[in-house]
Amino acid sequence: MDLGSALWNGLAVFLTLCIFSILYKDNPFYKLAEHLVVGISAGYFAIILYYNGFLPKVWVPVVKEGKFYYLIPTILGIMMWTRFSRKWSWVSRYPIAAYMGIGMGLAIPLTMYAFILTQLSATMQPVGFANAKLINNLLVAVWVLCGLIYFFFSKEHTGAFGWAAKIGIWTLMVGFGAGFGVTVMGRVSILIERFEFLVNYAKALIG
Amino acid sequence: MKEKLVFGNKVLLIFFLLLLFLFLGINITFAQEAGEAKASVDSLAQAPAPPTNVVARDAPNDNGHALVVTWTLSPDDGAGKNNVVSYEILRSDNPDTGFVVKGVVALGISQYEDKGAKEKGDKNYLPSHKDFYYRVRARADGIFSESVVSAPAYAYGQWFHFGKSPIFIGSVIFTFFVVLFINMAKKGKELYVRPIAGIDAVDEAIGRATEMGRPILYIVGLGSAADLGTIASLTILNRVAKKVAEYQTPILVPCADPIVMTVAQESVKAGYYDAGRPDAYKEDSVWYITSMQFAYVSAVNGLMLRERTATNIYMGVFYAESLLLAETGNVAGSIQISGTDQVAQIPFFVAATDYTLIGEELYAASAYLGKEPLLLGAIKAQDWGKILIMISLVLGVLAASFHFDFFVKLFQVKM
Amino acid sequence: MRWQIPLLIVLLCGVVVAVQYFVPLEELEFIYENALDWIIITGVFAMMLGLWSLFRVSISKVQNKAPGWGYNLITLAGLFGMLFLGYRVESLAEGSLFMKLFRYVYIPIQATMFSLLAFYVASAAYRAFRARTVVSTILLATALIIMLRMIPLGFLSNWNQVLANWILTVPNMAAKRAIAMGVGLGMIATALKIVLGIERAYMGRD
Amino acid sequence: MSFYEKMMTLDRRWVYLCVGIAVAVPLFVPFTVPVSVTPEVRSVYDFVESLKEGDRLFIAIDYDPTVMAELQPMSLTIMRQCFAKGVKLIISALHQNGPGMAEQLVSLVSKEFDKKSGVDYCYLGYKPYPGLTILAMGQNFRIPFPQDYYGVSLDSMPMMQGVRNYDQVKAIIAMEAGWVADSWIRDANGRYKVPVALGVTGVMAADYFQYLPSKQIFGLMGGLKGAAEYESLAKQKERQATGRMKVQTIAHIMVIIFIVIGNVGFFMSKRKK
Repeated sequence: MDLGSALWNGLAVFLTLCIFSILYKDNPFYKLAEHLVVGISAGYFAIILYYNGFLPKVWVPVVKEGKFYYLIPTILGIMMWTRFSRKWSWVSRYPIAAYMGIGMGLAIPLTMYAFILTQLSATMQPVGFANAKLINNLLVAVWVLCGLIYFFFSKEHTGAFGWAAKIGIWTLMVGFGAGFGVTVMGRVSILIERFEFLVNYAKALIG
Repeated sequence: MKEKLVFGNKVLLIFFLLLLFLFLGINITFAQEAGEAKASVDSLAQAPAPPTNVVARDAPNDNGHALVVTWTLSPDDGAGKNNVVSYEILRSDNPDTGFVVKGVVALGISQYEDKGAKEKGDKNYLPSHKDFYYRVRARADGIFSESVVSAPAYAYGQWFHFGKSPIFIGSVIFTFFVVLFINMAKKGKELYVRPIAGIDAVDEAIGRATEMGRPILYIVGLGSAADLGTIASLTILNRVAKKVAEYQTPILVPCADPIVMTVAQESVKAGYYDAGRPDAYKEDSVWYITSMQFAYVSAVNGLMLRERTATNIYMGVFYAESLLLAETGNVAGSIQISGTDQVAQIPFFVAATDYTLIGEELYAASAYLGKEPLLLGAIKAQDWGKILIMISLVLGVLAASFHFDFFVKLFQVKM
Repeated sequence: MRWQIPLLIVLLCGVVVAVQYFVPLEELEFIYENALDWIIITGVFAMMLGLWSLFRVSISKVQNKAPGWGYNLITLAGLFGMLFLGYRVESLAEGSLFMKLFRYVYIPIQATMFSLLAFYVASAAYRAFRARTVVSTILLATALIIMLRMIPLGFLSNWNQVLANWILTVPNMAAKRAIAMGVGLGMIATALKIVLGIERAYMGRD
Repeated sequence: MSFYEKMMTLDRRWVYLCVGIAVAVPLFVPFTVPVSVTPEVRSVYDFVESLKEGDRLFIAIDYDPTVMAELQPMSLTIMRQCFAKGVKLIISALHQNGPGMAEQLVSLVSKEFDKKSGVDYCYLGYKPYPGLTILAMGQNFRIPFPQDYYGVSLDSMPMMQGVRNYDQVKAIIAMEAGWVADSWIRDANGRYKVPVALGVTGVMAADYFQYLPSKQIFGLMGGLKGAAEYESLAKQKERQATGRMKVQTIAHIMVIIFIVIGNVGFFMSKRKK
């Protein structure tokens, strides 16, 4: 390891330890790392946005390629800056309205497709009692129904309906427990890698 | 009279052809299952019979730069000499010459979508409204057998994507529900809504913060302002801000996206305005930290520990940071209320926060908190949506079990 | 002017973009392609507001000598340092000071923050997984069964493996689907409320 | 505060410390943790063990470096086991980012055992359209791969004489990171009736168990754990997966112990009241 990379990696090791120190309690080292990374990352993000957003989507189309219809979103974007003035800040509603409208317009059909129809047709499987697969399909269908019943807001959860809702929340809890249990392994792997990074640096320094 | 008979014959012919295809189809799958589809060593070197009936037509539901080619399988595909390995599809704008391979499919497949590019410069450009001819050749080892040339066909764009009709119908029905129930709510029809613990806790938590004289932390998550989870969160923020203004408790809203920050400022300001205290609103209570996930989380965690926030509310779109935030809030001793539509993160919020709004509850929460009849109407619409889904599900499962596949197909989107 | 036009813009943009989804015609594809660009462009200009906000909050702490104001100086130094270093296009190349700061400051902190989750998963499980009610017992039991897959239990492991796989592919699947469909309805209802101008708190008040 | 109440309200920092120790110590101190072997992994091992010298086995290395930690130990162990027994290998790599990585693995292991390309093994490499390639190999390996990865004609290889297609291999063991696994099951096993066993990532494992009872696959190794199980059976010197699995096992035990402590405290203090 040459001196340059020893120093840079040393900085990385130091910051790693700073962050780990929060496990004991808040302290100046954590504060240092935290405030440094906020500044660095905000600056980094702004610069990346400049090169990947402003240049290809505003500068090049409007100035270089003369696609003047790109002036519309550009003007809308500039209207965001009216927020710097108290008097004119209502003008920023225009770009926000366009942003929201586009976002919602994109979302409605895609949500209907990905969140509802895909799940619905995936659950429409043959059911029965003849073999394990059919029984499992039946269980999935019943539990999906109970889960949906749990989410009913405008009907009291009492009687048979209440029981279905109860089975629904139990099913959801099984899902959450499974989700939690499955995740532990991945998180531990990341911690192993972090420890290995520290150990390797120490080894490299000693030689 | 005579014409009618001809027509009748045609129908009969199509019927028989269909039966034949069906029979062939069954036969092929049957042969596969029985394990007879192995190529004998000798047959590989021989030329297979060529595919027949090559038909090209415009690809449906597209922008007009693709054609669909269909053919009848070679008799030596899965039967006969059983030595076909794949089919190659060739295209030319001249029926006599210039055929180029455009695609390859495996044995047993009798359809190919020749998808071209729409840009003129692209080497794969396929112009609309121009005639093309196709050939299909069966391949066995190194030997090809080519079909005759297809009739010409051209590609053109469509006005409606019929493959997406389930999405269209679903969206229209649900929009109708929303408009209908909101109109009913406008007319003052009383609506019952069941209690949700996490929502009832919000009031209590704000009261607690006021008693302790410590601020409330509201996190809108890492989503953008075009994410619906974020929008739901921002409307909840508006209701929370109104209550906070009434109690005169400070609220802190650090954001990870500039546009979300802008909208959050407006939401909070509107909340203060609704509470009749527009002057109490401080612009710096909603601010931007950084858009980078873990830098943002490190700053928010520091904030929780130093400001000792009494109540932390996490609503919106969260990723791996969910547990980082919730555990740190726990260390700081805050009451925590969470809600997210991210299935993978709900378990961590359930485990580490005091109350969690699960999935759809997040979307219902803004209406609950405001108790505005218009928004409650939307909740009723959501419930009717669920009823419709459940009915379809029950019918669909029955249909699938009794092999009424057409019903199941009604819900399948063909992109 | 202040209300009607923005509400009209939301309605118009929402309906046009949603309808375009169903029309494959090439002549209308520009709507979709431009819609995405519009969102990006708005974000680009809004970034200035974000930076201004971060700057103002930090500088006011420094000016007021609020507790720990020295740390805010570090934030400001990091921010302006990166903006200054990133100004030239060469700075995006590997090996520049700009990229080095990203690589040796942001990346290790990101990875370490992420790895803290290993600790937090354990403490959250310890604190939360108590068999208090039926619901919390189910949560606890499922998490245990899934975690036990990683532990050698002799012949019990085989049984546990079968059970864990069943949990993952049957009830877990059902739960995910039910949540997804509920969320989907909530999302569409929310989107419609915005497009139809019923929910407008996000635009503030006059 | 009673002992049981203390059990319920341990300072979280003790939990952190224990997790830290559980993950850090195994990095320094050598010790072993037993692995309980599941039948679906044992059946893969038993099958490979039953092969005789000169038998041919097909190994598919269909993953890229991003999932190496989970799948590479499986490939490595099985290849060593085969070479030690004199089993001849035909190896493909149907992931577009994988062939270079697979080549390194193949040349590493073949050097260890002094095995020759074309005589003891044949590395085919990559062809686009995995599904199509798998089907075509069922007819003849030479259709998608007239030459191997190094450009040597299959016909010129001693070990490929008389080897046409899957009929001449004893089985396919496929290490998979995605949907190509379905293709091996549906096309290679379904159509050509060659026995297939899978090694998959931990995330995929639960989804592929359904193919075991129907005998569409005769064995399944899932993620790091499956790899560690196989290593414990094969008893080779290098055990990459076992090392990492050891840490995972201890960390999981730690989490479970804390859950148990919390619940014991909870129940006992409730009983006292």
